[in-house]
Amino acid sequence: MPAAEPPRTSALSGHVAEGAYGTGGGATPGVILAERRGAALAQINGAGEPAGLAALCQTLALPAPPAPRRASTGNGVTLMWIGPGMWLAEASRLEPRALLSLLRDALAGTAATVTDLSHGRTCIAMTGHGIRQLLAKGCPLDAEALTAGDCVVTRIAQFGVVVHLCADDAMDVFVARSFGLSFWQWLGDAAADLGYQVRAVAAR
Amino acid sequence: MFALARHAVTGHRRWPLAWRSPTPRRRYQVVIVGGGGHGLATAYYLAKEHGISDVAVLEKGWLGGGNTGRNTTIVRSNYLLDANAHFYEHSLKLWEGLSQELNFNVMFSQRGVLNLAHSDPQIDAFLRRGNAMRLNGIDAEWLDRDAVARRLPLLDCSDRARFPVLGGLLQPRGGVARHDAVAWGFARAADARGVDIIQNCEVTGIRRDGNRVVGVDTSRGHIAADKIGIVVAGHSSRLAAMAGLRMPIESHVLQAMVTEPVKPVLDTVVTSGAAHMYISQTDKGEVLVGGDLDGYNSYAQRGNLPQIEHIVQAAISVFPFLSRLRLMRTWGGIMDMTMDGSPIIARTPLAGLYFNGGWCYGGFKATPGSGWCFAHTIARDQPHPLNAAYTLERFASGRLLDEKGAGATPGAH
Amino acid sequence: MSDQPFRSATGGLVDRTRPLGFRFDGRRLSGFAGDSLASALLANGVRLVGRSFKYHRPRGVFGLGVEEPNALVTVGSGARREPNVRATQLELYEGLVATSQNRWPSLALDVGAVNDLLSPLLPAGFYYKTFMWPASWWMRYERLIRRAAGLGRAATEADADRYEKRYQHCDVLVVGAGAGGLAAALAASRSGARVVVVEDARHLGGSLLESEARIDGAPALDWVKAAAAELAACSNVRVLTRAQAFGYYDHNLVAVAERVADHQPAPDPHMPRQRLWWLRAGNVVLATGALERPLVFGANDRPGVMLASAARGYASRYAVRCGQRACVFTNNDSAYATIAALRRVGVEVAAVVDVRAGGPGVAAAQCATDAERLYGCVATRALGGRAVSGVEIRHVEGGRLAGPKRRIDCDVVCVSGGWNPTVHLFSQSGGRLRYDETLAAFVPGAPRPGQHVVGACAGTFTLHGCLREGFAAGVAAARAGGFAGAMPRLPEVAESAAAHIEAMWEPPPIPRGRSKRFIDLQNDVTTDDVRLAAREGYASVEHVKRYTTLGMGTDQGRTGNVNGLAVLATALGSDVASVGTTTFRPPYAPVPLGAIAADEVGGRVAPLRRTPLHDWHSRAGALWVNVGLWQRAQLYPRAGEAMADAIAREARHVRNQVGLVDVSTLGKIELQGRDVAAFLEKVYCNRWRSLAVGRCRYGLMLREDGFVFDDGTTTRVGEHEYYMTTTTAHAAAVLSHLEFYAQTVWPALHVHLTSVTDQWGAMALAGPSSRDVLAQVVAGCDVSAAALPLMGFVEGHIAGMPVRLFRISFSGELGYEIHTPADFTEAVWQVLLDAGRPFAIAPYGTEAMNVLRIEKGHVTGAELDGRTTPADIGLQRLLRQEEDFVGARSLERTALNGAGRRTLVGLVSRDGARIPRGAQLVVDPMEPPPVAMLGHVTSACFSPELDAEIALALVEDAVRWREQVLFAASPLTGEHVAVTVTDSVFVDPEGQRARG
Amino acid sequence: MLLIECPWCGARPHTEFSYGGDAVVRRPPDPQAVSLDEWLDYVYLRDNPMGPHLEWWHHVYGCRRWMRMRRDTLTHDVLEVTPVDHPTGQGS
Ligand SMILES: Cc1cc2nc3c(=O)[nH]c(=O)nc-3n(C[C@H](O)[C@H](O)[C@H](O)COP(=O)(O)OP(=O)(O)OC[C@H]3O[C@@H](n4cnc5c(N)ncnc54)[C@H](O)[C@@H]3O)c2cc1C
Ligand SMILES: NC(=O)c1ccc[n+]([C@@H]2O[C@H](COP(=O)([O-])OP(=O)(O)OC[C@H]3O[C@@H](n4cnc5c(N)ncnc54)[C@H](O)[C@@H]3O)[C@@H](O)[C@H]2O)c1
Ligand SMILES: Cc1cc2nc3c(=O)[nH]c(=O)nc-3n(C[C@H](O)[C@H](O)[C@H](O)COP(=O)(O)O)c2cc1C
Ligand SMILES: [Zn+2]
Repeated sequence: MPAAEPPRTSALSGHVAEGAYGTGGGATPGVILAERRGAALAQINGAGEPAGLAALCQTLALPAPPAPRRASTGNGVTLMWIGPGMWLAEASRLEPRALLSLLRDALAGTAATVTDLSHGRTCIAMTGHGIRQLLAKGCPLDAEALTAGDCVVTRIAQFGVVVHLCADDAMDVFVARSFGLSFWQWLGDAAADLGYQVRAVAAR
Repeated sequence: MFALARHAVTGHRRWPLAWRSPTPRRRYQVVIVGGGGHGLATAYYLAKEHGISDVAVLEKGWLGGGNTGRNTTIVRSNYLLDANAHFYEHSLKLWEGLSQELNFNVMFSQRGVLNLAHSDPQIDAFLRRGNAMRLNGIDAEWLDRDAVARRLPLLDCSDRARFPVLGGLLQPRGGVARHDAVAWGFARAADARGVDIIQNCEVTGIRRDGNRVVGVDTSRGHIAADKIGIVVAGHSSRLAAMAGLRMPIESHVLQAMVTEPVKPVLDTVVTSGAAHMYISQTDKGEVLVGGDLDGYNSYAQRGNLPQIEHIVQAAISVFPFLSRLRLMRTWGGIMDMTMDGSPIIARTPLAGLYFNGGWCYGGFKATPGSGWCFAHTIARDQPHPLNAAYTLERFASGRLLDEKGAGATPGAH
Repeated sequence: MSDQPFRSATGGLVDRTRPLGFRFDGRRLSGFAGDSLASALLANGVRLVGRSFKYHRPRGVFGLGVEEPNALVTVGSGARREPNVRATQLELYEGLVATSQNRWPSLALDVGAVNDLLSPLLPAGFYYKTFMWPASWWMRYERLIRRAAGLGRAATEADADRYEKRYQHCDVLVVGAGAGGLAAALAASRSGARVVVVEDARHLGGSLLESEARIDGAPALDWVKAAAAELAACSNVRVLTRAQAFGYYDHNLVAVAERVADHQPAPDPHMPRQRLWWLRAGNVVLATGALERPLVFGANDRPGVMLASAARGYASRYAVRCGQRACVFTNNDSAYATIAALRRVGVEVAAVVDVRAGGPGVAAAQCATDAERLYGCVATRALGGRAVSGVEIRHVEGGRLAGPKRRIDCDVVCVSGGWNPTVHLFSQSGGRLRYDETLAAFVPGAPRPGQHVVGACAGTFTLHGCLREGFAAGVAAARAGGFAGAMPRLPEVAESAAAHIEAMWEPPPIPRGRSKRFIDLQNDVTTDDVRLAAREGYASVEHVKRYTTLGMGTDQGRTGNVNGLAVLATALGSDVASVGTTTFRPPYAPVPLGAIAADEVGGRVAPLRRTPLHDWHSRAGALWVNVGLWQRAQLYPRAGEAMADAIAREARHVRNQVGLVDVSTLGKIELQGRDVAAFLEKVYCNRWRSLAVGRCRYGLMLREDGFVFDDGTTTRVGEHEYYMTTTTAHAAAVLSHLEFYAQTVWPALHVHLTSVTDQWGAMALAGPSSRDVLAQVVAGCDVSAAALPLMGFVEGHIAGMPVRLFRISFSGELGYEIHTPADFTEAVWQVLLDAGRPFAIAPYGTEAMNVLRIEKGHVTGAELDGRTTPADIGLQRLLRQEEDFVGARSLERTALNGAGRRTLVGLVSRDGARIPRGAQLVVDPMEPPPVAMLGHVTSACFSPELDAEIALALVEDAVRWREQVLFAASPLTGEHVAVTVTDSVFVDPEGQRARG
Repeated sequence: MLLIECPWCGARPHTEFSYGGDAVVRRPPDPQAVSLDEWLDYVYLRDNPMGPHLEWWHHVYGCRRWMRMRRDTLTHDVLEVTPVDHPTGQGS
């Protein structure tokens, strides 16, 4: 098995131009947009019973298991509970294959199964005071009521998304890779009147 | 015109009643349940073609208050399957003489119906349908993109569009009509031939004697009848249930809308397959737009905002000039959607009980043809060849008439 | 000030330091910031502003805001041209250009006015009784009718502005910021609830803006300013002005159109012209006030006849005199406040004509001290031509005119027939109305869940009542959302009781009186039209509306509907309550379609889905084709190469050498669990338990009605891990379909479904040299014929990137599908192209792929059109006989078996002519219609392999027609091509190449 | 816009869901054991009531669960939403 992971080409490769856009994008941007690339991502199905969940958190060295529609994070790993018997695990410091085997080993013997989605989602990291206003331009949920740690599966305009509010002014949005560029362009249009900056690499 | 002049002299104070609205008698040879376009047409043709005028049309509300008063008035016969093509073409021929026959101007404007194709599969489907029409003796023409652009200068035929226009199937004899006038015209003509038209008379029950129906209970008392014709569109399942029958029908809400009136901008009826939107301009100047169902069972005659948004987005994408035109009114109707998208005009398992319904999106254009065939079926207790395929049994036998191939999902037709 | 002769020197909410120049029908005029176009026109003495729809009679400004039926203008030009704009709601801006409508050649001289002369021939519904002879002339008449109809002219270009959508949640939504609304907002906000206040006008306050009332001793405006300041300071309150709630939908979802930049020539950069708010509220407080209705009398449409509330509004809000000498005609006390307001801006009030013999209440009477008071009288006719010059007054005794005619000279007639609570939104929400005899108004009945109605909208016309109801509703609405709040202190309001209104729907008839009594000013509907409808049996209020077009104009009958139904009640000998209203429908008032579409139009109407190879295809000069939301590479034409030649080249190249095609758009679903095989045997009609790890199998999925839904290959990747592909078109539908059966029909089966469509990029390497190319680059697995036979599967690496290799052949050649995690797709693709250079490898597109699969008789969506059974496409052999699967029993139906079914065949053109797309199969194309159609072409192409025009088709009695000649008829394109019916597999029927 | 209380995700607008039609009709546990007519009644016939209606909704842009809802087809009031009980097969 070759040691290093070969280079990856994301859905936005060659389409991200750093800079300030829209009204007042320079001085006080409402939002800063960047793609978060290269993370490992896996969907876990069926590890419902407490035993499976506890094993999972221990393996991922997470302080506590997440509650439904919440995420728990610790040393580069995020575990999001996005549906009945449905989790998303994201590890920014692991290769996809490593995360996959880590999770499958942890859940061996349970009814749970794990699917690698590392290349299946584009992740956009948004920071700034305007992120909820931006979300409200396309998402029917109550953006103002989201608190840090919430993660919801919902819609933004015509895109199916998973939204994880990492902090009060930071949000990761996962969208299917084939929609990645279209979603990026939608964000640009929507953020115009808030003023926004584009960065090549996500802050975190 | 002369009657207008004659009555002008007397300040229009002596115009006669359009229909008598008599008190319902206790017995009729035939009772038609439903005072929409189809019900009134059925009564008219019973009297005209079959000499049966001992007929009552029972309408729970006001004549034409159902879908007849709510539709986007598109009249066409551009169907793929033979059974549908022959039926709707017969109806279109009846339309072509209807104003003169009823002596009431239904304002049938044959300005052409153009189905826009936005993808290769749609081109194939429209060519296949157009060729079937021509071989069935129905007018149809294929327009390439340039011909479409010439006919509709305000249409966006550019490549900027997300789903560019690739061409269109035109039925020149298709068009639009004044919907209310169809109900009033048939009501006047049926009343003139002795049919009793009873409004504010809701049928609440169907009485049976063994396997034969013998009369109806109504909000204005019991009415006995030898033959009963159910033709209540969106309420089909409820009337059928009164006779103990379950139908292959779901009732869905379909919305439509009009803009403020403007001078003529659109002279052809246009439908777009990209997002199933259809659009025309009324004679008063409003741009009239319709689209897909809301997508859930409903009897509320009103829908929700996401579907209006979807239809408007589709309309502006095809006709960009619409953006600054203002929406004046939206409303909804109850669509009797069947399990194969085609109607039912047939006898039922109960002797003396006949059923006409399942018109999905497209029953307005069928109004004269449906009335004509249903009258024949009731009078002769035998369907006419034109509606022979529109049976209840077709779902059990498998002889389905599925124009879109969407299967047993009513909302998908 | 000389250029605004009717503007008084002081007063009003206009900003006299900012004069604004504008044009109306070419005339350069000026007004002030804060004016509406209507107030600015009136300030300049412009009285004639429009022509009515049918009779083209001269019309003036009639209302103050949304109720305006007459003053409709066209504003802007080119891509910003907008017809039918209400001058009463259009905020004046510098350089505004407005033109009058529906008149030719000019407003002053309109040829259309001839209709007024011909009006005896043009009663309601006349067009149903004429234009039918001769029948052939109808379309000619129709063209004339259409040209005469319509008001303004629409733009002909795409909109220059953009629009935006915003979702917003709140605990309490207050619609309307008059006395009632502001009170509700204050009470709710103080409880900590999240409150949104929506006000249509530019300022908060509603009718308090021109109220003389005093609250806690101070002018009402002070209370408004204090309330506005408090709300502005609350972080839990959002106040939207110039924002109209136009739609009340299910579960308290209220749609609001915010006019962000309609008061400017153009929006600021990056700003939308309008913003559409989708407001989801826990509780809604409707405080939408009431709209005044006119009284009906002869020639009551003359410019200068206007609502009393409008004349008062122009005087107090805009310091504008609507004329020099006014006469007030009313049946209720509210119009007396107009007298005071008019006098304050210097308009002489000649007389007040009050229908009520007893006259007004005490407070009202004080306003009319120096005007002639004519109680128990009615105006019977307005005098004058293009502007009113006077009004005829008669006494009424016992319901009949009595005494001599009195003429009062005046140039403005302020009319008030009472108030209609603005119940539009309440009614849209499903609320029922009831008629209140004492108020002579339709008021809301029981509120819907989570809904409160306050103030004039609820029929409470006292200021004290509005404040009390507002505060109470605010507290109740907040409490329903879990926020306890105290009932605020009620301020003192000095109000004396008003005398009751006396409904007077129409003056007694005037013998030989000929002047028209207008009910609907915009659509020219008169009292005689309503009576004609009733006389002809169109007795339902809904019939009268449609027969006369009463209330079907842009004002939706705001000033005409109640008067109209009351005249109908009298004509039928019935009463107003039982006649009832017509339906209130969204939008409350007209909203630009662009605002509703909120910019998802044109190129943005649907997002574009891209495969991982999208950019490569662009660089390679591929032509694109839309496939659902995806865009796929259709072909790679060389310079100057015709499409047909390029397609043939690409297809021939795969047959003879090797080609590479992007198939990433296929739906891909990962199934894991102990019972996946059992589950597959329920949803597919063929066998799956026997599939070994490392093997693939073609699957046919039916709907419950037995017809084919989808097909694809499924591969057993691991012991309990399967990898299914679906068609591009049905990917989402198949996943939902599988989830339905797994979750609700067979929940006990241990099977997990996850979409991995975008996780894997996919390409097909096909052609005789495909193995040679693959063998050079693949590592970690054996791709020899023995190790990787047809329908085999192995995993390996290419250039260090993990790949899944499937011996699947859609083209019928030796071939492999190569799937790799999406981000590696372009690299793997390029490695294969480089390695294939010695074998002349070339990319091919969807067109060539289509040719190859037609040559092999493989079916796609063109054949699986939702009406085909497995037997129709020759796949009945796949059907498992033993246990059940989705759709199995439905296949037993008689019509799905045996004769008459159209089954899959091949067609070969006999004389080389192209087999037309969408052709029907007939025996004799020259037969006159109707011609029996035996079948239809589903897919057609030129086959380089056979050097012939071929097609797949579905035809009846296929066995009978085998090797016979039929005609592929395409009357649309004037083609009918002789074809021979053949087997549906044209190339390598035994499948030797694919098994190579 | 209907507000649907998804048993797992909470209150969501109906634009996140797709409609599955009548939930009263149930697929016969053993289709081979029923008559063809009974089978075809399951496929084709519906009560289609005006008033309370038990129907399927699928939370497509959410938890991907199918759920049953009782909704009044005349007033659109949602009376009750119930999840499908899922034994270990689907995990909870
Ligand atoms: C928004 C919309 C757009 C449409 N666009 C088109 C189009 O462009 N072209 C086209 O061809 N078709 C169109 N249609 C469909 C068409 O309007 C209907 O299919 C057709 O009008 C139905 O036939 P009908 O006239 O008998 O129905 P209706 O007019 O609905 O008549 C049925 C009558 O039965 C009455 N009734 C119900 N129950 C009872 C009872 N118990 N007792 C007594 N009476 C009862 C109802 O009150 C109603 O008046 C559209 C429909 C809608 C809603
Ligand atoms: N007969 C009378 O004497 C009479 C009649 C009407 C009003 N009033 C007086 O007016 C006051 C009534 O106060 P109120 O608050 O009930 O009514 P109001 O008319 O003062 O305020 C209603 C407000 O709602 C706004 N509005 C209406 N529909 C809207 C929509 N769809 N979207 C957004 N905004 C909308 C209007 O622009 C207005 O500002 C009392 O002081 C009363 O004395 C008296
Ligand atoms: C073809 C057609 C044209 C219409 N044109 C108008 C119109 O110009 N103005 C209007 O207010 N309503 C118009 N309507 C809508 C009706 O006013 C009304 O909304 C519709 O008949 C449904 O009735 P309801 O709203 O009372 O339920 C039109 C309806 C149809 C079917
Ligand atoms: Zn959910």
